[in-house]
Amino acid sequence: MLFSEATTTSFFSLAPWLVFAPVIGLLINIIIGGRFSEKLIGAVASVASGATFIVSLLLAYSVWVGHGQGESIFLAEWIHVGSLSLDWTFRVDSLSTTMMLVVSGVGTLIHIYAIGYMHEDVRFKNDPSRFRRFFVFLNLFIAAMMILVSGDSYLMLFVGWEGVGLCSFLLIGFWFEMDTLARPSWANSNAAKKAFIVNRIGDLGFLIAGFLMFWYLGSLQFDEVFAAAPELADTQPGIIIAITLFLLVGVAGKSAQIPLFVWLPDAMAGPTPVSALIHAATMVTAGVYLIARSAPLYNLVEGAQSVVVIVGAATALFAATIAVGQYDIKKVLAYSTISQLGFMVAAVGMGAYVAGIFHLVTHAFFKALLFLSAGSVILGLERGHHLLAHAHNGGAADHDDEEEVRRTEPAEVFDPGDMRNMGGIRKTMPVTFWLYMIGSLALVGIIPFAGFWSKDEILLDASLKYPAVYWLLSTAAFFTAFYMGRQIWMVFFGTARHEAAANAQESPKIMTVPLMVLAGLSILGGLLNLPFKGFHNLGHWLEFTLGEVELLGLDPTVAGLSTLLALAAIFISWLLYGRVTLKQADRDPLKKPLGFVFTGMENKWFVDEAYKAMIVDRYTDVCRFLADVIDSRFWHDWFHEKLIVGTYNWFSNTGLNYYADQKIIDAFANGLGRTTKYLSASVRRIQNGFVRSYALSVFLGVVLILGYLILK
Amino acid sequence: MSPELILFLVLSLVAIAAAIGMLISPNPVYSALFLVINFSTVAVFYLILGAPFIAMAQITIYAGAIMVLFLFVIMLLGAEKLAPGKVLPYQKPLAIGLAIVLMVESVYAVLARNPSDAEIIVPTEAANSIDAMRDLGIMLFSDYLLPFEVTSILLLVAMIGAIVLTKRAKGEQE
Amino acid sequence: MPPINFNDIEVLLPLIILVIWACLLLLVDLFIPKKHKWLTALLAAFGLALTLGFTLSQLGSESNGFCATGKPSICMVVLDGFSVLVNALLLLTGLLGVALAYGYLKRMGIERGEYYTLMLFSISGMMLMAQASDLIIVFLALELLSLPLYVLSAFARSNSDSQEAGLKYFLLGAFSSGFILYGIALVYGATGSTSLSQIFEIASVGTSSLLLTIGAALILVGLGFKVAAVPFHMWTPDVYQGAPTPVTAFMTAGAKIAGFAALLRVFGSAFPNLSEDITPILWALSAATMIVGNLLAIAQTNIKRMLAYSSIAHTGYILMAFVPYGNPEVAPVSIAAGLFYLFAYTITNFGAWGVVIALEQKESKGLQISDYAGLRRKYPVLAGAMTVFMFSLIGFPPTLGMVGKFYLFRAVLSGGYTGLAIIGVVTSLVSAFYYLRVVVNMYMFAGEPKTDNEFWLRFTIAGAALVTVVFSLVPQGLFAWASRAVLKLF
Amino acid sequence: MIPLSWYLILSAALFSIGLFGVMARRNAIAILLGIELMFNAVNINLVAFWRYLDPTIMNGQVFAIIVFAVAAAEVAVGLALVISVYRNRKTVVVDDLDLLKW
Repeated sequence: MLFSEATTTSFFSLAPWLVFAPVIGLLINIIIGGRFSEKLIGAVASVASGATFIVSLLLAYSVWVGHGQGESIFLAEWIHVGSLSLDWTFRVDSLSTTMMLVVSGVGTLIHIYAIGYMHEDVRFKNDPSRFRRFFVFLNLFIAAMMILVSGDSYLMLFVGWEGVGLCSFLLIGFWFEMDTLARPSWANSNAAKKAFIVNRIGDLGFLIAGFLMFWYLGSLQFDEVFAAAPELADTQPGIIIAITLFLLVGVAGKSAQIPLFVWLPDAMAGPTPVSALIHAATMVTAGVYLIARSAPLYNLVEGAQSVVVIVGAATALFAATIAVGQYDIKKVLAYSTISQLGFMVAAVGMGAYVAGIFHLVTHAFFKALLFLSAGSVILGLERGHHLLAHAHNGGAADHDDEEEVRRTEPAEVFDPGDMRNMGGIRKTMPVTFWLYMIGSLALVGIIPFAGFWSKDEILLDASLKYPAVYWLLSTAAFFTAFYMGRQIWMVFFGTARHEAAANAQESPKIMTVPLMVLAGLSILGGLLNLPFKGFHNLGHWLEFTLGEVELLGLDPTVAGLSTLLALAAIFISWLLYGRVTLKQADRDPLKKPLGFVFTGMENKWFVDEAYKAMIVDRYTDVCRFLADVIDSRFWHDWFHEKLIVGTYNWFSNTGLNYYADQKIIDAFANGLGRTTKYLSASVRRIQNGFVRSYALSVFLGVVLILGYLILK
Repeated sequence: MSPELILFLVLSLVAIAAAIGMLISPNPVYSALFLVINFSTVAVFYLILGAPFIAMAQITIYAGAIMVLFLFVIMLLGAEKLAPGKVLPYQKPLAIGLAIVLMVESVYAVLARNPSDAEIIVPTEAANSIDAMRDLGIMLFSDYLLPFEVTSILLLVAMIGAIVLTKRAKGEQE
Repeated sequence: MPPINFNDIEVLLPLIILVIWACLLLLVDLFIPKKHKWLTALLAAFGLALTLGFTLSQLGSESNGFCATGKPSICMVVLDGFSVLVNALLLLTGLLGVALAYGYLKRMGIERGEYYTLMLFSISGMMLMAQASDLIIVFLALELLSLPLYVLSAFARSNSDSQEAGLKYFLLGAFSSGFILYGIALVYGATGSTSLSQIFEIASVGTSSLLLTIGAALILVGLGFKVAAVPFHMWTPDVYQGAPTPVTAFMTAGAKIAGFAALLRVFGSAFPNLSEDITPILWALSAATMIVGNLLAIAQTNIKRMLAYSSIAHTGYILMAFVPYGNPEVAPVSIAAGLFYLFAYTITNFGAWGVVIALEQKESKGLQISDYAGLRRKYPVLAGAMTVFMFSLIGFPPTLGMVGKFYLFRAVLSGGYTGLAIIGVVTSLVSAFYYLRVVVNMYMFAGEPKTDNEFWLRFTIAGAALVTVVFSLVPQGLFAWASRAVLKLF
Repeated sequence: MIPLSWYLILSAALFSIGLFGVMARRNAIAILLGIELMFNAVNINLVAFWRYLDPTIMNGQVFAIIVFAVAAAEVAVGLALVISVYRNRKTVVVDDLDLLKW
C-alpha cells in the first residue's frame, strides 16, 4: 500500500522503509537463514541494504523535485506524557538524505565486499553460523544508523545512537573466541568493552544535554527545540552553552575526539569490513552529523563553537602524530580516521557545515576504500602464510585439519597486520596496490582527488575565521601525507620482509569490484562541490536545510601551500622509508633523529597510561579506601574473620598481579567493573544469613526514621 | 495514692518482670510460662479498662490456646536444650541500645501528644458490661462484617498451611 | 438491619469468586489422583481467568462497599479505576505464576495441589489490599497475602534451603507485622478511627501530631518490608534464593504490586498532609534501595540471588515514583509512571525467572550464572529471550524497561527531585554491568546447559519477551490507562 | 483515674522487650514468643485508646479481637514451619540456619 501511494513526484511516504528494509533482511536471515548458503545469506543482506539505498535515492529525488522542501513522515505514536509528545517520525530533508545516501551506499558496497571477506573467515573457523550472525549484525547496524540520521527528535536520534553503539560493541567483539598468539581472544572482547564503556561516558553527556533541553526548552523535537532556543539564549545563555557542550561530550565519545578517542584504535580488533563501515565511514561521523543537525543551537553561542573547533583541531593534529609511530596497518588508518574526524568536527564547529559534511562524504569514500584494501592486504598475507604452513607440512594437509595446523604453527608468531612483515606487495597484489594508491592520494589531498577539494575547503574556512586553527590543521595535513607515504613505502614498495608477504595472493573479484566503485568515487567525489561558481552543488543542496551558507571560491595560496606541504611530506617519507628497503628487525629510521619524541608517538603519547594513572587508579584508590578503611576496619572487628582473609587475598593476588600482569587496556575496561565488584563483595558480608541480624537492620531503620521525625 | 494507681503500678511491675523473665530464661519452657503470667496480668488491665470480653479472650485464646500450643511444640521437639551455637557478639549490645532508643522515642511521642489530637474524653464509668458486650457483637456482625469474614479465611489458610507443612505424604520417610 | 446488601457483594465480586473458587479447588483436589495434578493447575488458571474477566467487567464503575451503618462515607473497601487496574495486574501475575509453576513442581517432585490453592488465597489477599480503605482491612489483607507466601516458600519440604527461606521469611514477616500493627494502633490513637477517609478528615484539621506521624512511619516500615526497601530488605535475597523458583517469581511481582498498592492507598488517601515529613523518608529509602540493591547485585554468582538484589533495586526505582505523593500537581503522573513501571517489571521479571526455572536442575543445580554459558549455542531462543529481559531490566531500548524508566525519570524530574533522578540514572548504568554478565556468559563462553521441553514454560517466556518488546513500541495505551486509574485518587 | 499515657508507656515497654527478644534469642520458638509479646503490647494500646477516646464506639475492641485471631493464625503457621525445619535440620536455632547468605 505504501508503494501505491507514492506519486511520481513524492516518495516521502517510503521513509519508514529505510528501517523496515534492513530489519526485514535481518529477520529473514535470523529465521530461515540457517538453511541458506553463504552466498544467499550475503545476498539477502546486501539486497536489504541496497533497498535502503534505493529508498534513500528516491527520497533525495523527492527533496530535489520539491526544491529542497523536506518533509516529516509520521509513522506511529510513541510516548505522550504531559507536555511531552514524541512520535516515530522520520525527517527527510537535504541533510538527512545526504547522510542516508552515504550510509546506505557505502554500506551496500561493504556488504558485498564482506561476502568475500567473511567467506575466508568462515573457512578458517569451521563455523558457518558466524557468517549469518555477521550479516544480521550488519543489517541491524544499517537499521539503527537509519534511525539515527532520519530521526525527527533528539530522542529518536538517541535511540539510533544507542543502537549503533550496540552494533559496534557486538561487531568489535565479533572474534571474541578467536585465539591466536598475535592477538589473544580476551583482547577482542576487552576492546569491545572498552568501546562500550568509553561510549557510555559520551552518552551520559548526550543524556544530560537531552534532559537540559527538555527542562528548559520543553521539547526534544528538532523544530520545537530550535524555535524555542533563541529566546532562551537571550535570557539564559549559559543553558544553551551547557547543552551544546554536553552534546560535544557525546560527540567526543561517538566520533572519537579528545579526550574520549581511546576506544577507536582498539576497535580495529573487529573484522575489517566493520572497521571500514562503522569505525571509519559512518557511525563515527554521527557526531559530526549531530553538530550539523544542531547548527541552530551552536550558531547561538560562539563560545561553544570555539570549544568545538579547538577540540577538533587538537584531535586532528594529535592523532596524526600518533599515526606516524604505528606499525599495524589498520592502527595507522584508525588514527588517521580520528585525525580526519577532527578536521570535520573543527569544520562544523566554525560554522562551515557544508565543508564538514562534504569532507564527511569524501572521507567515507576514500577511508572505506583504504580500510577495505588494507583488509585485502591482510587476507592476502594470511593466504600467503597459510600456503607456507601447508608447504612446511609437506603440502599434504587438508582443509579438514585447519585447526590442527593452527595449533601446531604458533612456533612463530605471525601478525598479518604488522607492516614490518610486509613490503613489495605491489607485485603480488597489483589490483589492491592501485586501489590503495588512489585512496591514499585522496586522503593526502592531491589534486584532483576527492580529498583535495573537501580538505581544502575546510582549510580555507579556517584561514578566514581561525588563523591559528588553520596552522594546526595544515600541520596535521602535513603529518597525514607523511604517515600515508610511510605506509605506502613500507607495505607496497621495496622487497618482502617476510615469506608470507612474498607469497601474498590477490583477493577475489567479489572483494575488489566494490573497491573499484569506491575508488571511482574517491577520484570523482570532488565533483560534488567544486569551489567554482556554479559547481557548489552540495552547498546549494544543504542550503535547504542549513539556511544561507557562504560559498567560497578557490584560494590559490591555501590550495598551493597544502599541496606543497603534502608533496614535501611524501618526499621526506621516501627519503626515510622508500629509498632503502628496511629489514624486518630494523628500528624505525625516524627513531634516531626524533628520539624520545618518536617513542611518544609509538606509544600513543601514553594517553592510555595517563588515563590509567589519573582515572582508573584514582578510582581504584577510592574504592580501596572505602573497602580497606571503612569496610575492613569498621566491619571486620564486628563481623567475620573471613573479611580479613578476603582482603588479604585480594591484596596479595589481585592487587599485586594487577600491576604485574595486566595490560593497560584491560585495566581500563575492567578497572571500573572490578573495583565496584570488590566494593560490592565486601559490603555483602553484612548479609550474614542470621535472621536476628536482619531483624536488627529493620529495627535500625525504624529507630532512624522515628529519630528523624522526632528531632526534625 | 489511690488504690487504682497502686494496682496499676503493681500489675505493671509484674507484667514487665514477667516479660523480662521470658527474655532471660534460657529454657523456652520457662519463657513460655513467664509469657503466660504476662498475658494474665494484661488481662487484668483489660478488666480495669472495662473490656471484660477482651480480658476473657486474652485468657482463653492467648494464655490458654496459643501458649499451650507453644509448650506442646517445645516439648515435642525437645527444643528446650540448645546446643551452643555461633554467637554474634555485637548483636546484644546493639539490640539493647536500639531497644532503649525506641523506648525513649515512643515515650517521647506519647508525652508530646499535642492537644489537637483526637479529643480525650474523660472516661465515663464503664457502660453496663452486658450491654457493651452486646454492642461488640452487633458491631462485629454489621460494620465489621468484612474483617470478620476475612479473619475466618485467614484462619482457614493458616490451617491449610500448617497441614501442608507438617503432614507427611503416603510413603514419605522422616 | 440488613447485614449485607448487594452493592457490597458487587464491589468485592471478583475477590469473592476467587476465594470461593480456592475453597472448591481445595476440595476438588482431594479427588484428583496424583498423576493428574495438571487438572488442578488448569482449574486454578481457569479460576484466575474467570476472576480476571469479572475484574475487567468492573472497568469504569466506582463505588464503596461494607460501609458503616448510617455513615455511608466510612467504608471498608472501595472499587475504583485504580483497584481494577491493580487487580487485573495481580491476576495476570497469578496466571503467569501458575504457568511457571506446573512443570517445575513436577520436575522437582514437589507437586501437590495445595500449591495452587495457597496461591489463589495469596492473590485474594493482594486484591483485598488494593481495594482496602480501612487500616484493619490493610492489616488483614497483608496477613492474608503473607501467610500463604510463608508456606509456599517452604513448599519444597525435603530441601533445606526452602525450609530455611520459609522460616526466615516468616520470622521477619511477623516481626514487621508487629511494627505495622503498632503503627495502626498509634494512628487509631491519634485520630480515633481506622478508616482512611476519616483519618484524612480528622488529620486535616489542626496541626500535624507526632503520634500520627510516627504511626504513619511505622506503617511505612511494614509496607517497606513487604516491597523489600532498604534497610528492610535483608530477608529478600535469602528468601528469594531459597524458595522454590516459581514462588520467588510470584513473590517478586505479586507482593511488590500489593505492597505498592497499599502504600498508595494508605498514604495517598489518609496521609497526604504528612507529606512534608514522609517525603524525605521516602526519598532516603528510595535512594538507599537503588544504591544498595544495585551494588550488592554485582557481587552475586547465583542467578536467583542476583535477581533478588535486582528486585530490591527495582523497588527503589518504583519507590521513586511515590516520593512526590503529596504534591497533587506531580503525583498523578508520577504514580502512573510507577504503575507502568510495575507492569513493565512484572512482565520482564516473570520472563527472566522463567528462564531461570527452565535451566534449574534438581538439588539447586544450574543456578550459577556460569551455568548459563553456551546457552546461545544450544538454545538460541531461550538465550535471545533472556537477553531481552536483561536489556529490559537495564532499561535499554527497545524494551518495556526503557520506556518505564523514561516515564519514571521524567516524572521524578518534573517533581523537582533531580538528585534522586541522578542516583537512578547512575545506578542503572552500574546495573548494566551485572545484567550484561549474564548475556556475556550466554553468548561468549562455551558450556553445556540443560533444560527440559515444557510447553507452558516456553510459551510464557516467549510471550513475555514478545510483550516486552512490542509494548515498548506502543506503550501509550497502557500509560493512558494507568493515568486514568490514578487520576481520581488525587 | 490513671492517665492514658501510663498505659501507652507500659505498652511501649512491653513492645521494646518483645523486640529485644526477637533480636537476642537464638531459639526460633523464643523469637516467636517475642513476636507474640509485641502483638500483645499493641493490644494494650488499642484497648486503652478505645477506653479513653470514645468508649461508646467499639472499634478498638473489635480490632483487638481481630489481632487475637491473626496472632493465632501466625502462630499456627510459624510453629508448623519450626517443626518442618526441625525435621530437615534437627535444630531450632536460627543462627544455624545460615545456608543462605551473602
